[in-house]
Amino acid sequence: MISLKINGIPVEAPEGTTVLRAAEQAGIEIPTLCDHRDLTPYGGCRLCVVDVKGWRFPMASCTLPVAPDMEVTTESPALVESRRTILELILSNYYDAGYEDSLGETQLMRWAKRYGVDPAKVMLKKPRFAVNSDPNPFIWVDMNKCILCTRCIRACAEIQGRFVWSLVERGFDTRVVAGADTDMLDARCESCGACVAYCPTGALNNKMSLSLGLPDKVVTTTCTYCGVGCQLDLNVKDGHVVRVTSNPNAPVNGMHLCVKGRYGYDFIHHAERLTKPLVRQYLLEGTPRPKGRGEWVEVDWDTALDIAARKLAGTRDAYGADSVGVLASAKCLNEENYLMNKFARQVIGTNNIDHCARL
Amino acid sequence: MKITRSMVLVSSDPLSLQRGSLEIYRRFQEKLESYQLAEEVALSTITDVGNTEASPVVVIYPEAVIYGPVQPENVDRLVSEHLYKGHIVEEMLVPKRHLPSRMAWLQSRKGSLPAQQRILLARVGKIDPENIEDYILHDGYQALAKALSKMTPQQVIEEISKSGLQGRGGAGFPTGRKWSFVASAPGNKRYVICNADESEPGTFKDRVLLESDPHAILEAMIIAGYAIHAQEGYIYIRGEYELSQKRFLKAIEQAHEYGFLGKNILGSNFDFEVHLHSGAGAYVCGEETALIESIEGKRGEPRSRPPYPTTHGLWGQPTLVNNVETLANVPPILLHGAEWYRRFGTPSSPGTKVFTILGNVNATGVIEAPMGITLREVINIYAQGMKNGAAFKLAQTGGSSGSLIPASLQDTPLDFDSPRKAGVSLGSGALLICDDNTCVVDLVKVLLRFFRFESCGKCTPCRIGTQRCYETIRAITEGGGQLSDLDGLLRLAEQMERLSNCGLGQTAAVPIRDMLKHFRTEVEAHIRLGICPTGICRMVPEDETAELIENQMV
Amino acid sequence: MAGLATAFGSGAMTNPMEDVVQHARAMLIIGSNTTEQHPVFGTKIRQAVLKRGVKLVVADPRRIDITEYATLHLRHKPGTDIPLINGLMNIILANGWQDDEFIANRTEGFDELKAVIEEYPPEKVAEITGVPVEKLRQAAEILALNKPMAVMWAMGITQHIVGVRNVMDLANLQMLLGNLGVSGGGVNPLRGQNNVQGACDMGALPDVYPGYQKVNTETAIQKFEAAWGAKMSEHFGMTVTEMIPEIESGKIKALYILGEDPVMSDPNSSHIRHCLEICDFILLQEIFPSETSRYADVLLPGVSFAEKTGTFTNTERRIQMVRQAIPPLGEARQDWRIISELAQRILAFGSRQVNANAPFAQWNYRDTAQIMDEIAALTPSYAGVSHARLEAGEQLHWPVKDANHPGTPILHVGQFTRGKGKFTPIEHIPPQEMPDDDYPMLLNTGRVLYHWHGGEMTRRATGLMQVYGQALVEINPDDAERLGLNGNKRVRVSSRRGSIEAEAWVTERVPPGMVFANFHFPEASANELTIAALDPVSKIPEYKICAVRVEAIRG
Amino acid sequence: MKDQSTKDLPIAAIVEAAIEKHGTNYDAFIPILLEVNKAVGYIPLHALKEIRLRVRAPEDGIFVNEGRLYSLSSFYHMLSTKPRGRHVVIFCESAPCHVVGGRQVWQALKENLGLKAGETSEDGKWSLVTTSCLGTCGVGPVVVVDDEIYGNVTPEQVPEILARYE
Repeated sequence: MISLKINGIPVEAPEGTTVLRAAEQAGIEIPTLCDHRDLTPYGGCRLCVVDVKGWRFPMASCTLPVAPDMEVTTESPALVESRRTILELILSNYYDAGYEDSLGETQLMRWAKRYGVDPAKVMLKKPRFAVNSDPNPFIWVDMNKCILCTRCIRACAEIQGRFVWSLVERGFDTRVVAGADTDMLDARCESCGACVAYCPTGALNNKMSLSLGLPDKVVTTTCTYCGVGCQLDLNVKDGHVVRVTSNPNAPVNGMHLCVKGRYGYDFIHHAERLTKPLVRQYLLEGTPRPKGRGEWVEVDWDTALDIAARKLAGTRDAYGADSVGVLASAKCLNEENYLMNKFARQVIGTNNIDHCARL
Repeated sequence: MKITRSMVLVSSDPLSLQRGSLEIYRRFQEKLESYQLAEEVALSTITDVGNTEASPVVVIYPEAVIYGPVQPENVDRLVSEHLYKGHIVEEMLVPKRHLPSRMAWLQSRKGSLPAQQRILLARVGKIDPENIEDYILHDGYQALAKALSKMTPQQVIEEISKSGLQGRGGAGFPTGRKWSFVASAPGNKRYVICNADESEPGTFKDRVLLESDPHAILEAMIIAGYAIHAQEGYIYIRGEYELSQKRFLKAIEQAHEYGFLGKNILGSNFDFEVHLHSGAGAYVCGEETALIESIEGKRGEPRSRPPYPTTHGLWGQPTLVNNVETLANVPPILLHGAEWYRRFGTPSSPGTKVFTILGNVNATGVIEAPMGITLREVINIYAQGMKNGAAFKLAQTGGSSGSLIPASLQDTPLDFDSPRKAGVSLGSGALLICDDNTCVVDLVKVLLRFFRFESCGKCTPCRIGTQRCYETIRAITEGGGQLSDLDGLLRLAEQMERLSNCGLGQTAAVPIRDMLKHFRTEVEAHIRLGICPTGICRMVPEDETAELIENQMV
Repeated sequence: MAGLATAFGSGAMTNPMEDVVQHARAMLIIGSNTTEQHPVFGTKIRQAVLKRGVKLVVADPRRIDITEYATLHLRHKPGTDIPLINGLMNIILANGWQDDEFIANRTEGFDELKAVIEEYPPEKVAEITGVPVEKLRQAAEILALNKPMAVMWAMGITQHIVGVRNVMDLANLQMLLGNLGVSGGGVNPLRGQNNVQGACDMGALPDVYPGYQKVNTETAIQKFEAAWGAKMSEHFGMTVTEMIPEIESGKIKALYILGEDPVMSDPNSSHIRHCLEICDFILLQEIFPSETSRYADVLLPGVSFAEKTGTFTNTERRIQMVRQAIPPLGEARQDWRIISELAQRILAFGSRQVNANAPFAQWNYRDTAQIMDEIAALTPSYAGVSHARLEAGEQLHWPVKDANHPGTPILHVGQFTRGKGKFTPIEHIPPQEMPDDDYPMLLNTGRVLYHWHGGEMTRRATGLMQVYGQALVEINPDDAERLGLNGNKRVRVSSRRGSIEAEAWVTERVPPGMVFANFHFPEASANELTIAALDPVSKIPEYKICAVRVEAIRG
Repeated sequence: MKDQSTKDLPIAAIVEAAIEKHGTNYDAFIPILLEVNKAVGYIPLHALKEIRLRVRAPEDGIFVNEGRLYSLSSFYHMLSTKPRGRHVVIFCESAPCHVVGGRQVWQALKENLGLKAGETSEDGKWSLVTTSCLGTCGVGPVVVVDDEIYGNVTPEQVPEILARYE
């Protein structure tokens, strides 16, 4: 462990820890844009500069490893001035076309507000790039809001392992592009949305959620697709799932999700959802079953459940318990599968229960 | 380059002027003419002498003697005795007790000026650079042989440390100390990298060394490898330097044939290989960590430091990065010893420095002079004065990362310490001498355009700051400047210097700062009066503006 | 599952994904298209390769995405997993790379294994599998000399008539190398569905009660009869792949299906349709109308995962909360409530004798937390699981032996569930249906990144459909040329059981002679073609191999 | 991007030869790109693919895709991602050339070629690009056409220099 002082507070951190992380552990917040704990430190935005005793100029705390007896100051009038300059420079090359982005306050805007920089005053007067410049159905690309923090590039490389994004040109002309300056899918994007999750400005955003507004609640749950068991946050507004966001505390996946987990949720509110019990007309009329089983009729729950119960009980009584088969579901809860098992074995009296584990 | 034999400097500080130094200067002109010495003796003034009872003084090179107080009637005797016959006029020398510290350094010049001191350029033009035998005949590989047979790696480092050699890339870090850092850093492998990505505008000394004496650099790399326990070295040569690359490759090949490279060099059990890596057109790769990134097949974006390459360099291993000129000092130091080396230059900056002289002067080119030389000396002795007799206005040192030195500071010695104190930077050794037809705003605009073009784009202050500074200065040259811009520029420049990730962004601020410090009136004239005093700036928008931003417009 | 149970006494993934990703020095992925089917785990494997330099061997007939990160790709012929694994073991033994200490202390049956392995010399294996001897040697060296090594597989191993044998052979390999019970090693079947592990754990299987308590053992029968207050059936029930065909024989008269779509997911769809068509009564509880709902008599609207609270158990036995975010749509009801209400009604009709005083006879649950308490009471491996612990943030991998037990991230540390690990010699058996003159090509089936299973959910996701909007049949460029596709993209793929038409994707992903189709789209589902040949133990169908004919559609 | 101009060039062979010379390790990426640029005049997209196919080697821990190679190509100014004219006129716009008359030479170049910085003429004959210092400042202003360096150039000499090229 290395001992150092941050704002006069003694801090202990393992060797190799950056000053930014060490400060975070000590409860001291240092503003940053390009840094993210999941990603390799970059040192690009320079917002996180701190004064270190013995150094003439401030140092980027996101890349500076802790050293014994280091004395760090994270905020001072000079540092405030520096941060303000950085934010002014960043925003001087930023353009907000004014559309609804449903992101609330982005990290960039949060720091701008904190340091008293008015984006409207300093930002560009006209766009440098087309708004919505990529046809990807899930990912909204508006490079006018890009601040070249490269979090998208690192997220794609270091989390998804796909290397879709990269920097092209250099200096002031530097841009983030997909592949060899093509569209995302052509650059072999898998639409996992990691780049969106890590973007601090809204340059990358969820296309499906763009104009749906801010959620009124966020519920952490487990994904319904594969067996990996990712956790994610369902963002709900007025009883609708409007967006899926990463939950950094998800034990299996952290911030990461795949295309289905992050963007495969619109089936939930799909118009074809079954919302009323249905029985075949012949069952209501007590007539023999016609070929093709006949028409569906919407009924109330009691009617449907009674009919189903009588048919299943009747079959069991007439042909024996093993004439009934029960198929549970690998999509459903443990609790529901347990009940299906109990249903087959206790209520019907058969071991004819299975699910699609094999398929 | 034609070199003048002697130089006379007449003090022209206010006190001297008051005591009639102008008349002394005039008398010298007259007498040199009449003795037909004007061709071989340079005459100039010196301002930075400090107040002394001995004013006015006259300094004569190469003997570096200081006469004073000198009266106009003494001039005839100084010319006839000293300059014509070669006898120092002892009784007219300034008494030691009257020599202020501001002048004492001039004495260290004794015997060293105006003739060039050739340590690094000793073989340039004298040997066939593609012939290793020619090199060997001229002391080649003797330093290596000495190191491998008579010295431990530790002793090699000690000798370099004792010599006081400082890195010639610009920062002036003590070379011996760097070597010992790398030698003692933990790692599986170590690397030597020779930084030959010479891209500072106006600097081509490395090219001259590589093209004319490639084996000297190669020998130094091998010695460095031995000293720091490395088995592999890279030389990163600028992509545009095709001839340098060709000759260096040939040198590597020949060194292999002669057993100076490869396994068990000279029977010492020491193995060393050198790879040549070509740059591909990026100034920023002259920054050592960007250079390492570039070798690793990445964009040349400088890393954050610490950690430094000495511990985390190429492929994450301890790496010694030295500039070509720095390495060129190594073989002579080992061969002749640190004591010998310390005879050149100043006590705090020993050795010689290779300068490239450019701009509005009569002679441009490469020179090698002791550390501590002054700009005035350079202009008058080596550059043979200003072209067309125009007045010297300013010099820009060290390529684009250097500073602007106004005429008033031309007596500041160019070494690693003095310029820092005076706020000027030695940098890479390029000296762009500008006459009074140069518009400082136009010049700084060109410098900022360069930084904007060469910024890697990684960090905010440099990427956007260079652009904004460029835009502001350009607006001034196009008649669109505001007085308030100047404070904004200064503030931005200061923040760029504080916040940038590497030297590029930091030094981009220097010309702005220097311009506003030394030439503010001229800048303000553009804004207040709407005119360019030198008539260079057109004061109307130019189409170039559109060109520079066209590629990011929708 | 069954294969691992034989070898070790427990059939689940032995090591958590993160453990494999952080600690394995080598990995063997066989029969798993990890980056498309378990994408987040797939990306973690990529990162292990990129950041830690893990040596990755992928054995797969297709050039799937993860092969781009593989140190070595073994492109063995479909259905030759056993000779491949045996061949690797042969090389390992020949070089003395086996873990003798582990074999001696923790396993039994080594000599029998050895005798069979000796029958698989590299040259012979190369002949059978099509993998060159040199590559076999390289693979064996990588896998044996970089310890710990983890094996991962999925349906590519199990969906064969020799699925169980394949699994047992992989268990043999890992016991031979001593890669069990250690961090970064293990045998790791990746479960396909989000809660396949949980459904199995919960006894949604014909042979076991919750927690894999065998239905034909006296203690289990007594336990559940006492708990539920009813007489239990004492023989194994039918699997899904048996139940539906048994409709035809009249053994099965009624089905109660919760959230499944057998028409899409079961082999030989046309036969499935026929069986469902004639079934006396089908109760389907679903969220969408499906291919199967055409054959239902009663259709009850359940809810999606966003509308329910409870637990899923992931592939690494980690039990996690699912939380309700929105109210059920329309009149749709929580599935647990529907099952309970149905059970209560059937019991009320009275022909089944249930002792209402038995501790868990009742169906009047307040919520799923209460159901979990019942599960915990009856399931030893879930004994310590409760919603309260999960909500408190505890990370529980079963077995969780009691309320204070921290769970078991790595299985078989120190000892196997069954005591000693058992080597079972495995011989090669060729697939049921191989290409012949009439059906000259081999069909491999599976899923793609952008869709899920029968496609009921993903076909209703607009963006996913934009990226992958129709069934594509992967076909090698050589075959495409031979078939005269000439840029014409539609193909007809036929087997002895049916035929589909779809667009061809001409790609090197599949080797010549093979086509690959998915079962996400009803209009061109691979399961119209697949064969209902089952593994004799697991009853898993041989989805991965059947013979087909491919023709270009003119016009 | 149109790659028509390179249709007849044996890109694969060029890449192969470059790899022969520089290997496939990470430190070979930029040298390989330089060789391609030299042989083709720029770096066509399919050259990136050729390089990726030959260089990528998971077994040796070498991972690369076209995006990374493109990113490199656009960073280094000796590499071009766009086709260039048959003759490339390079003008040094650094301060040393500037103060000795460079700006007038630049004007003359633009006027004579009818091009701005970074442009290629419609007939594919000329490309005009600027560069930072070429290290030949001793003879500034400097203009380079293809591989030939012209020093001490005056605006009057510009038409004469350009006329030498077909």
